[in-house]
Amino acid sequence: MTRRNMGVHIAGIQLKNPVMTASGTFGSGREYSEFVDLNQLGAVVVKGVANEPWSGNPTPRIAETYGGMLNSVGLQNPGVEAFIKDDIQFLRQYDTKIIVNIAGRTVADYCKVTEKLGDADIDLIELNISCPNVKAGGVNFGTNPAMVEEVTKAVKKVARQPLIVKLTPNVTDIVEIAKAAVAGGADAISLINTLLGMAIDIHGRKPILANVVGGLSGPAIKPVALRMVYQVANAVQVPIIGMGGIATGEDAIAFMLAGATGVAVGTANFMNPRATMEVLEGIEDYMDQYNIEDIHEIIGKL
Amino acid sequence: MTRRNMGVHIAGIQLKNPVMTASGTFGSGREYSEFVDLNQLGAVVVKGVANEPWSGNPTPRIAETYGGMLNSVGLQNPGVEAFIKDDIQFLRQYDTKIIVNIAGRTVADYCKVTEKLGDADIDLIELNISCPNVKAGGVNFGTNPAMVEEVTKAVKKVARQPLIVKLTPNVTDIVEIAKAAVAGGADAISLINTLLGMAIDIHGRKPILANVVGGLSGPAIKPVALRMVYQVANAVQVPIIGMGGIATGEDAIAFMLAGATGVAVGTANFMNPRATMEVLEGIEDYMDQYNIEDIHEIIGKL
Amino acid sequence: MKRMNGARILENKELVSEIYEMVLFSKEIAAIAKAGQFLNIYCNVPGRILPRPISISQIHREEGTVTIVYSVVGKGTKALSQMVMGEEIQVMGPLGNGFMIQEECAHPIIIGGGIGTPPLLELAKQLQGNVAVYLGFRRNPILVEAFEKIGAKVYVATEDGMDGVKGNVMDILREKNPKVDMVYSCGPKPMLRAIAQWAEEKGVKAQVSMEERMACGIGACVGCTCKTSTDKKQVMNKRVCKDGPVFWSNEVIWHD
Amino acid sequence: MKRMNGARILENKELVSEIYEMVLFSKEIAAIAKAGQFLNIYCNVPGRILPRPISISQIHREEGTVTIVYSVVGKGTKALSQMVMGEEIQVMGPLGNGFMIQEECAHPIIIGGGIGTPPLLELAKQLQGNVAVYLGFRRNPILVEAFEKIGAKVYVATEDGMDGVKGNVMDILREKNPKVDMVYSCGPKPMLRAIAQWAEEKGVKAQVSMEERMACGIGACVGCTCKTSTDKKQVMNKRVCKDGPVFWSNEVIWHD
Ligand SMILES: Cc1cc2nc3c(=O)[nH]c(=O)nc-3n(C[C@H](O)[C@H](O)[C@H](O)COP(=O)(O)OP(=O)(O)OC[C@H]3O[C@@H](n4cnc5c(N)ncnc54)[C@H](O)[C@@H]3O)c2cc1C
Ligand SMILES: Cc1cc2nc3c(=O)[nH]c(=O)nc-3n(C[C@H](O)[C@H](O)[C@H](O)COP(=O)(O)OP(=O)(O)OC[C@H]3O[C@@H](n4cnc5c(N)ncnc54)[C@H](O)[C@@H]3O)c2cc1C
Ligand SMILES: Cc1cc2nc3c(=O)[nH]c(=O)nc-3n(C[C@H](O)[C@H](O)[C@H](O)COP(=O)(O)O)c2cc1C
Ligand SMILES: Cc1cc2nc3c(=O)[nH]c(=O)nc-3n(C[C@H](O)[C@H](O)[C@H](O)COP(=O)(O)O)c2cc1C
Ligand code: FES
Ligand code: FES
Repeated sequence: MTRRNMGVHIAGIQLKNPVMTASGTFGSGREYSEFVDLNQLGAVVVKGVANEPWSGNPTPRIAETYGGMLNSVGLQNPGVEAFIKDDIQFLRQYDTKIIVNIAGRTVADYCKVTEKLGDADIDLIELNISCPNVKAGGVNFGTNPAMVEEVTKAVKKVARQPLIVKLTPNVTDIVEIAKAAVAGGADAISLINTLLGMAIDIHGRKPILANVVGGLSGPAIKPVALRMVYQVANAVQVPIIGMGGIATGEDAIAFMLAGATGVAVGTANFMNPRATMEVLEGIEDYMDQYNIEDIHEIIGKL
Repeated sequence: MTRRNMGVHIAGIQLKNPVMTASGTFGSGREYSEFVDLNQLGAVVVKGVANEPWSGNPTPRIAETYGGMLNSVGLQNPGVEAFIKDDIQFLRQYDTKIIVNIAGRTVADYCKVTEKLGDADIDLIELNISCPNVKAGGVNFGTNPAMVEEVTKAVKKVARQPLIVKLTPNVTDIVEIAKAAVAGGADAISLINTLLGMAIDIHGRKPILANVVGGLSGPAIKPVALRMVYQVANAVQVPIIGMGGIATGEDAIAFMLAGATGVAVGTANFMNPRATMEVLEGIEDYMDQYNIEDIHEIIGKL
Repeated sequence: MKRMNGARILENKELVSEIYEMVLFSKEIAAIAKAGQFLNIYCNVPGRILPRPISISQIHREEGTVTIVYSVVGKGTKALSQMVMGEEIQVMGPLGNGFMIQEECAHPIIIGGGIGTPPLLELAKQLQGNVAVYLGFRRNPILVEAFEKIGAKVYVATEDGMDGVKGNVMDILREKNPKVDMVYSCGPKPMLRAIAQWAEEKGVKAQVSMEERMACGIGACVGCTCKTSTDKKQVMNKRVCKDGPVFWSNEVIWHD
Repeated sequence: MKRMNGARILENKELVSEIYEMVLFSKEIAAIAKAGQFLNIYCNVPGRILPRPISISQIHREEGTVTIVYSVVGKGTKALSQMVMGEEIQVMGPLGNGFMIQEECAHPIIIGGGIGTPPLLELAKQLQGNVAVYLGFRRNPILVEAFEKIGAKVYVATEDGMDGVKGNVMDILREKNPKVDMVYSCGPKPMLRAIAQWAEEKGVKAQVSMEERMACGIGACVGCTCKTSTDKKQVMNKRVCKDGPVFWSNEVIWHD
């Protein structure tokens, strides 16, 4: 029991365990700190921040679906400066790594927020490329290998912290995209972001979300996420952070067997505010059950 | 009540109502005819048939996931000739349309099975392009617009029945694919086929499916399916058959509001062998509730 | 450390068609709950993962219970209505800020619309009945006697005119034109918007309890925003769950 | 027209650790069920949509009941084990073909392994106890007395040797070398494969009841196939649910 080694490295940063939070589902940690001890987490991944404040989409922004939910928050955020001022100090009270998820509408946008984070006391940057590229007619950065490589390269150049690139699953070939991110200099890969979906209010005869479409997350998408983690883990050398429907330790073990070094808990926090802790305990139980002393005996060991 | 008009046209064929079965989930109708009256269905879509018998993938072929299931049947089928000999006569006893789903590994394969169906007493052909193209290194036909147009055009040329093209959702841009199918001569579009997914047996430390990956279906995928139907309905003129997680009349209404002319019930048959009938009754209830006399008052009326 | 609690159902009865009142035993929640706060209730429905936000309608600290009143509108509330005494449900709360009770106001009024009425009951109790209550319903009023029992004067409007005045609650308000120095309100958005306008005309401050589709219920997902502005210029998205659900009517931006 | 039936639970008791016996009241099913057939049981587990195939262990036509015996291995069977007398579950069946009872055989034997034992009990009853029964378990044998009560001679092997002979069922079989003209068997695949080989060596026919992950349970999805061949040349994928679950051991292709 005492000899369990749960520590993992993501892009050169040592995490005390592989359990982290999924960006956008855990605020900046403050709200859930009333329910869980943030010291127990490998890392807190904060909600996406952009160079300027974004007001996001109109409400309703949330719709429930079978085994999942749609969100069209639209990356509302107070901007990177407000984030640096308000949230880092709070998080640094805890013994956990800070990963900042960043959003942008142009390559220059992404670079600016990265630069502003240069002197900030954070551990890793997670580049969310599931954003529309306004300079390319609104095509999602993450759906085009050339754009993925370009934005990764540009951000990597200015980043002072190691760089995770977070991929969108709404693509034909996730491996091609992952390779482009690695070619651009990604130190790690996060996947998956949400699947594009829609829900309809049949009585009002209108979409439930004001934005019409939104991102699907939760247990429903786990099989797609697992498949992508497996495919990418077999194609690139950098560590992978797996997410998509993780709600239990068993789910997390499945992702790690598929090749994920870290696991992030997202929508499950809404189902159970202590989900991150239960995932961690579940991993520990599994290790005890099979006498696994080091978590690396699980990673990629399918 | 008596004045309810449920009839719809798909590619020139009149269906008595929009409710059909999703290929591969309803055999050739025989098994479920012990549970439901096939005369009540707008159409029966039979399981995919190929030019030659296919033995499919090894077992296990089925895995359950949250709100869905994975299958890796691998299009096992006895070949089109056995199908024509064994199944058409049985189905023709019923007052319902027969739609034959066809599979192939090369364009020539698809054409051969289409030709063999030329004299068969069936109403429509549904071209399943979610198959690997062996002549293109195993790339899935349905993921590449040029291949989609090519195979559609070739099959359309030899088809004696109107042609539905069934799309895979595992693509970056479903609209582009749908347009390619229409450009190739598709008289209607079916969507969606299954999402590529995976499930892991964490105790055995191996994939549950012998084939490692499989197709995700069921309520879990409904939001993705609805979104794609909505996007494609707004981009092409041909009728759309919507499917993906439909289990109730309310689900079907959502697909029709999004733009589907027909709706197919797949995995829900396994959840409830009378699912097709309950979907039909649910649509009728909705029409009564809102005094809708003609089903066309719903289609695309979001 | 906060947590989800198992709360035992002591009662679950239908008040009027499709509206239920449920009494929950939870000392933890009853001890700290405030009028206008809500609970996140985890309904046991296949495939549904999110909690349902439901307002607290009454608090009985001594008994260790809170009461909720809910309308059956979908699968979650349907499942809730089928639960029976003795069963336990998972509840998170109390959540949100509740009403800001202004003791110094001599002429407070309460305005409730439909299923927005319940949270106002605990408020009326805390105002010790020293409040005029205006309630509007489509049909089948609820909780009228409960408000009267506290000693409040209650005016009721229904759309079908079967109970109280025929019309909506704004009609009675305009007719009675009561003396008022504080408005507390909860109900559908169009009603709240009308109240905001009415209050502005009268030069009186109004508190409105807003509703929005939620995921986390605690301020983490930014799903449930409400556009607000303090100086009518800089727009700020506040979270209904964490910064609300009660807002000042003049900070809410009513027309987008 | 066939349909899903609501079946009432008359009993649900733990036989040995994590193995339960459940008595279901369903006249429709009891009236037509055969030994070796199975039921599709819809367990009420959040997010789980597929039915669980469970074999019929006993049929009591007069009482209108069928009995199942199941091992708790996952969420569905766990939920089943927590149900209590009086509750109703949705059941589809009876499904599959069951055993082909060969009345003319004078020396039938039954071979069961672990949780494959239950369906053989009804079969033994129909053979009127006129059968030798060989059962193997990892530990904690089940249903041994039930077989004995019918009048069958029962031999038990357990891996831990706590009950019966230490070893597996093939060990007893080889040791006893019984006179046999028909084998009926159910159990894990490696055991069935060994039986097929043993039967071939002895020149006797054997029926094996197979297991496979299923979706529809009625032959429509082709999910549950078993490779077979009648002439050892042309391979044919038969459906365990519809064409089985009982096959002749010599038609099954054991090694892929
Ligand atoms: C702060 C707050 C307090 C509330 N207090 C009460 C109350 O005291 N009594 C009462 O009857 N209702 C109240 N509601 C509304 C109540 O939350 C919804 O009616 C309920 O969630 C519907 O759930 P369902 O499963 O029955 O409906 P479904 O339509 O099946 O729900 C599907 C999803 O949509 C959400 N949803 C649907 N309608 C609403 C809505 N109007 N507001 C927010 N989310 C919605 C559900 O939470 C769920 O995630 C309150 C809402 C909020 C935000
Ligand atoms: C024809 C047939 C007869 C059976 N008879 C019995 C019986 O009499 N007693 C008994 O205890 N068990 C029997 N089984 C096995 C039983 O179906 C599984 O143990 C059960 O489905 C597990 O469900 P779960 O939800 O507890 O497990 P989970 O692992 O949570 O199930 C997940 C999914 O996998 C499927 N699954 C898991 N294990 C199996 C398996 N071994 N076979 C088929 N599907 C599986 C489940 O049906 C479900 O869809 C039988 C199986 C078949 C095919
Ligand atoms: C409400 C909400 C907000 C999200 N915001 C972000 C975000 O700001 N940046 C990002 O990269 N991903 C965001 N995501 C995606 C999640 O981080 C995660 O990738 C996805 O939800 C899948 O994981 P899950 O199923 O565990 O939620 C958001 C998801 C949700 C549900
Ligand atoms: C077991 C199974 C077999 C299938 N076989 C086929 C097939 O042969 N051809 C095809 O086009 N689609 C096939 N599909 C896909 C379905 O027709 C349907 O597109 C998909 O399952 C989504 O609908 P659903 O969620 O209602 O099942 C199959 C699906 C399942 C579950
Ligand atoms: S519901 Fe998540 S911020 Fe309000
Ligand atoms: S489970 Fe569908 S064919 Fe057997």
